[in-house]
Amino acid sequence: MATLAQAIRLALHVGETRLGVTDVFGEDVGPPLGGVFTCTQGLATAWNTPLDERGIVGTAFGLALAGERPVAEIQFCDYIYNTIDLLKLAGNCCWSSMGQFPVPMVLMSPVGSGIHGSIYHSHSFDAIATHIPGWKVVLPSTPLDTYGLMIAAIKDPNPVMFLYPKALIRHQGTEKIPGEPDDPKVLSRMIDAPVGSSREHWRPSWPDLPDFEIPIGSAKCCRPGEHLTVLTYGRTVPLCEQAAQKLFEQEGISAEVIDLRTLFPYDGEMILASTRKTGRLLVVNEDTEVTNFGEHLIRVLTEHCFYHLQAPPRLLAGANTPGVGLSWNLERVSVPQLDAIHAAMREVAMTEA
Amino acid sequence: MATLAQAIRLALHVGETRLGVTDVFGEDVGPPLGGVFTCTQGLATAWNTPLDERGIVGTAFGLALAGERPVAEIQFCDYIYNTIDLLKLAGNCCWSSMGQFPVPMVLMSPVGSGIHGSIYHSHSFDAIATHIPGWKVVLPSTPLDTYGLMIAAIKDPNPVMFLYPKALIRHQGTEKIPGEPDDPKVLSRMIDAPVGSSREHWRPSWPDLPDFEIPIGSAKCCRPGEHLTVLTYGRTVPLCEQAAQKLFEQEGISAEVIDLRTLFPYDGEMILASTRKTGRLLVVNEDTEVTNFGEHLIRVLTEHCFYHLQAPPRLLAGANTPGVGLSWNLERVSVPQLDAIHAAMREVAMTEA
Amino acid sequence: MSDVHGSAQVQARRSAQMDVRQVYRLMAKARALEERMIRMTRSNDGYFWIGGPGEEAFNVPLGLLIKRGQGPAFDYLHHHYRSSAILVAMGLPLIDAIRQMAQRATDPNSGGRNFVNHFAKREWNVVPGASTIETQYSIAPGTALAQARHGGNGITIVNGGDAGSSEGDFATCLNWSSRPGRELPMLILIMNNNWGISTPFESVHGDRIIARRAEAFGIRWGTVNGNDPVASWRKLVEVMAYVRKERKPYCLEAYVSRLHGHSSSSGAGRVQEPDCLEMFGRDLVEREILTAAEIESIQAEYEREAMDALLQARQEPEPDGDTIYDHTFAGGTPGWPPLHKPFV
Amino acid sequence: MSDVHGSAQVQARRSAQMDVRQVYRLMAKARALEERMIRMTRSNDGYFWIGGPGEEAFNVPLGLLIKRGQGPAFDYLHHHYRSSAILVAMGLPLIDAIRQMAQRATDPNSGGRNFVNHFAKREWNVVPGASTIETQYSIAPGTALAQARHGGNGITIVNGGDAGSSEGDFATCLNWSSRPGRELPMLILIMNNNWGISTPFESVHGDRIIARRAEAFGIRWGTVNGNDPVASWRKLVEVMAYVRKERKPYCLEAYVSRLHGHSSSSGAGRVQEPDCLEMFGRDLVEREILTAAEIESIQAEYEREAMDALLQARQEPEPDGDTIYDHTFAGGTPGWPPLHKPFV
Ligand SMILES: Cc1ncc(C[n+]2csc(CCOP(=O)(O)OP(=O)(O)O)c2C)c(N)n1
Ligand SMILES: Cc1ncc(C[n+]2csc(CCOP(=O)(O)OP(=O)(O)O)c2C)c(N)n1
Ligand SMILES: [Mg+2]
Ligand SMILES: [Mg+2]
Repeated sequence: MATLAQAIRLALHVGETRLGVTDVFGEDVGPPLGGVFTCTQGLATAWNTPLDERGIVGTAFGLALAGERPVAEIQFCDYIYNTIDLLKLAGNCCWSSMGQFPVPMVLMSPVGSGIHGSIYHSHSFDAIATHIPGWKVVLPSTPLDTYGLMIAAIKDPNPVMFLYPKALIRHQGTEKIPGEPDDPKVLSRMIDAPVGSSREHWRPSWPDLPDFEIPIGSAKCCRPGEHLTVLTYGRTVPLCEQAAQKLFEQEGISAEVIDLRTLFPYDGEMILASTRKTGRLLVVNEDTEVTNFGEHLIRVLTEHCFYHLQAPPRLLAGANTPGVGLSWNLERVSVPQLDAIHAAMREVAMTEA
Repeated sequence: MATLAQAIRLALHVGETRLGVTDVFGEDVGPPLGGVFTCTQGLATAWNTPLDERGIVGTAFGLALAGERPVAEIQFCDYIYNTIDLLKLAGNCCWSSMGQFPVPMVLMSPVGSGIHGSIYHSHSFDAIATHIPGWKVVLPSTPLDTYGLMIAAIKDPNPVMFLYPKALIRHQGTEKIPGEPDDPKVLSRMIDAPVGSSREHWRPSWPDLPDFEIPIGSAKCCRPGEHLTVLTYGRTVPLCEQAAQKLFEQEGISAEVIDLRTLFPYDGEMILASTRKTGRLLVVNEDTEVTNFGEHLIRVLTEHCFYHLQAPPRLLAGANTPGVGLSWNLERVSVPQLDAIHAAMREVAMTEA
Repeated sequence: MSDVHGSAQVQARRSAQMDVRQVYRLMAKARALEERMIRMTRSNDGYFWIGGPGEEAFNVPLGLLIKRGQGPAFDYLHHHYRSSAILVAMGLPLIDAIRQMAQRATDPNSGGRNFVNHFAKREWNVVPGASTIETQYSIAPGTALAQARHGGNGITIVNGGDAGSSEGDFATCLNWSSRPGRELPMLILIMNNNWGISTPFESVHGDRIIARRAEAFGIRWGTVNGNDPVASWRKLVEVMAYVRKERKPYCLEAYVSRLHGHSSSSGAGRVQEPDCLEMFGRDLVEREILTAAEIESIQAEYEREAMDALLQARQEPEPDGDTIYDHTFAGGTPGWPPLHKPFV
Repeated sequence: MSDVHGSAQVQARRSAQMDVRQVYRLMAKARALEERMIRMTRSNDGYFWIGGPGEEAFNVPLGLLIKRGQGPAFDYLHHHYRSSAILVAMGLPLIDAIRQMAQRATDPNSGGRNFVNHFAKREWNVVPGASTIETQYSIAPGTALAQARHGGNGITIVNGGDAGSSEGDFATCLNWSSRPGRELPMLILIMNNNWGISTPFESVHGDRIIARRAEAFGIRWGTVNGNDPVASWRKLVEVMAYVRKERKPYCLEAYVSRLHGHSSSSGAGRVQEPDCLEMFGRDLVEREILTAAEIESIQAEYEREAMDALLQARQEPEPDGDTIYDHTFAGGTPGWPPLHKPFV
């Protein structure tokens, strides 16, 4: 099965061949590297920019104003913070011009911890991204969702922030992308660039990819359950699934794990129904815990499900420190890991009503 | 009584004469203008910078690294968004250097709606400010609090974001600043610059100001009450007070109104005690309502007071639009006004337990 | 492009001949518009004014020389808030600025949402003006890149103030427009009026000639007296031809006046600076191209047009409160979170 | 400043005489440090390496010429992650870099929190290095402003890469250091190694000589072969004297090699570029200042020192999980929100 990085590449290939994408760009996005995580290897329209995030966002915005469908990358979301004014402009352009100038751009960026990234390669961006009006924000956790959501993001007439969890970038999926060869080795031979100088003349050979997309705005129930609702996204999705499995096996507690996939506009119906059903809510993410997007979810769900709630809703998020420290001793305790997630689920499930 | 603008000026005068402030700077902060809201008129150390927010924040940061106590201004918080990376650096510097390099800078900026400011003079900054670790964030609503908190901010060894509500900037206080003359006209003659060319040779005459400060981290109970807790700050403080008064007079409902004053680190004890006492919570602010700092307060208070709550906690915040529109028809309905606040208080108070 | 302005504009660009009468009339028209709008802040017809009286001698030639239309075959304009004369020369009906000044629902730029002189006009490639100083310089390379690929002779024009060039965006623009072998067809303008609100140019600029910053990037650059419409016309004809043909950037700094101070926040009173309209008028009278009476009647004509526009705009409604969410997203508003009703 | 390096450094600055042996030794020492740290990524002694092999010929002279000390009377250094040779020349014990590479609690720069070569040393005015490219250029004017006011001859030095100069911060630095009458004593460096990760300089820079961008700001500028320690020494002596005395900025671009690629992410394998240490060594042997045997023994000496440092660091603890909040605020942690315990 394709990895998340390969899924991005496949979707961008569909974008540039069938959906009008003319530019995929960012720092080291073009040849020879094809992105620091290889997500843009072999693409026909990928090119390297100056080291200037303001220029990257601005140029993508300008291309979109001219009616093109650019996909730009910020190499790590940790380096997006000098462009928030431009992101806000891109988000208000359609609205302020009364619909005259929609901004069909995609901005992609890897997020989160998990690679010993220390202070500047471990950031989350969900709080600020969801706080900028006018943007759609997606954050898939599997290769298939990545593929389908990237295609939807390209098609969308609005600016879409395409975040992806760097910890999972080389994980292979369990679901096949429509059109992908059965053998992952075959896929690799087709679309992974060789290392070294042989790369220079290499061209990828792309599989035939039938139309497919995953609509922005729909969450995914990864694991149905009865006793509590766990909302999560990104790196912590597989951890929540594992914790739920363990909880069920060891104590018969059944947690419903929902991968939000789209942070904005999120799937209100699914999370509302689940919270009403279970009456217990845990939100898990990695961003720092003060003014955290999970707090928005908790606020809205508390407002709408107050009388169904049997225990205080809980947020398990990143510690409110200025960064994730390099030492694993520090990283491990700064952002949720399996054990902490398991413990939090258990606690929410066990709290007396 | 002094206005909020005068209070800032008085505090900065104390700063530059007694607390080691050597630079008060920003766009149009120095002579002849002394700030677009006159907050820096007549100060000995005020100077005009290039039109470059990154340079302003960066230079303040550098001065603080050299052990100085700069006070820098972003002319409107609407224009701070190209500096978020630098704010994050200033917030992580002490931590990442294990305490070697604290950053004793103050960054001040007017926030919020209320002056027909349209899309770019109506922004709030509470959500993002509170999401940046390592910063203290204050947002006073009265001249006395403004004065006392600015002095505390200057003394603090950490970066302090000093936000102030532009809607209230010319409002006179009801409490006297220690040392201020009894007659506001006298104060005005002493420290308000004359208009026109006579300003050139004008020098302020400062009142004697005894030591005074309001500690960062303490909220203020503006109006004690029994039936619900209202947490707010900035422009909406006087509106909440008025709404509470009306609610009491008309229906005997007694709302406890708390002006947070410090957004981070906020006064947990006071708001916890109040919420436990009343069992009903309304948070009012102007920032857009998705990933809003009020949602953090609600999350934490729900976690800690869940079994005391008699109604769903509510957030009354700014509509999630890309901006506040120019027309009053638009502004009026985009951010909370008196009527909406009154209605929300009533609703929270009346919800059946 | 059947309207008078549109064809005048096509004409101007084709012939590269300056019709001084036409230029004068358009300068007077733009000025009348701004003066009416300033008065509107005093008559309570608008909350806030910021605009371009003093930039007409440069902006009218520019507006006439722009290749107006929609899409990459035509010129894109990324403008700052002193650009009304460009738009007027392009053919903007005065009422469309006045509607924005009066925050009317009929404002075609922003539906009463944005400040005056923040234009947005899709059919003319006038991309939305924003209050954030200098950001247009980081965005403009995008439209120019689309044009570079498209071919033809459409170019991207970006303007902004002298103080604003201190933002990093100006450097971004120079850098992104001059990548070797991938140069962009951009006219990069600096409208130097010697002030940023209350801060004099010379107190904050070691770069005595801002445009010269382009030199290190291999970008051609120049300066022009933007108070002189003839010099401005000539220079613009020359450099726009270069950009259109060579598909490379040019950086031009125009020295202009700021005749009513920064904005209505500083009173918008008339200040003592050279007035390009007066000077040009005097010159045309001296050269017997116009009579003093003609000048007066031109002025009266446009004052009337502006006043009529205001009278009309006053009849028109302000936007409805329940439209605040409209156009947040192209293609419709998402259902979640459930939008709270606009406050009553 | 009683240690050998400190006094060598004071000596160097006072005399402006280059002790080539000393320079060679320090270059070799810095190189040995980096090579050991590269190997540490392979021996699982560290997760990630980024550093400065290839910048020694410029950085050692710079480190020797820095006026080391605390406070505005001394030089401030705002560095990027290829600056180890500056610090080594200033007198950094190798183990202090190795402790950071190995994320030890004893790392004096960041207590095991930050990546290697992100130095922070209050007593030497080495302000915290950050991974964010080029931000140091916006911050450096602040320390220089403090020095301008303080008087004396302390200066602010800022360095960074060629690619990074595309960020607006570089322009900010030029602008803020050259305000007329308020110029700042800054040495603004560009370490041009011709690459930004995988992106060649010439593909993204119309500014063929980056330092020349200073010219439009009235800032003196120059270039130097940063692979040549003698040329670098001379140029630095000259321009640092200018900055110290005139209290004005100077912008210097040094051409250097990147001998192990970008970082351990790209493998950190040795690449084919001119090696300043080898070249200088050969030169000194030819000039009979050092023998080949001496060169070998110098190398061996520092390899041993680096290895000993590693052996020592391995004995030292990693930071404790329950320290994550320490130093978030100077003066103590606020009580609210109640910090959740570090996850178990
Ligand atoms: C990013 C940003 N910072 C600050 C402001 C506030 N502001 C509005 S206009 C102005 C001065 C602009 O001066 P200049 O660029 O010379 O243009 P001019 O108004 O003189 O035409 C300032 C500081 C803003 N609008 N945007
Ligand atoms: C603001 C920011 N953007 C992107 C990055 C990712 N990044 C790290 S190093 C680098 C290349 C830097 O090139 P250059 O400035 O020439 O320095 P060099 O590494 O060549 O010494 C990039 C893009 C970053 N660290 N910071
Ligand atoms: Mg100006
Ligand atoms: Mg480089």
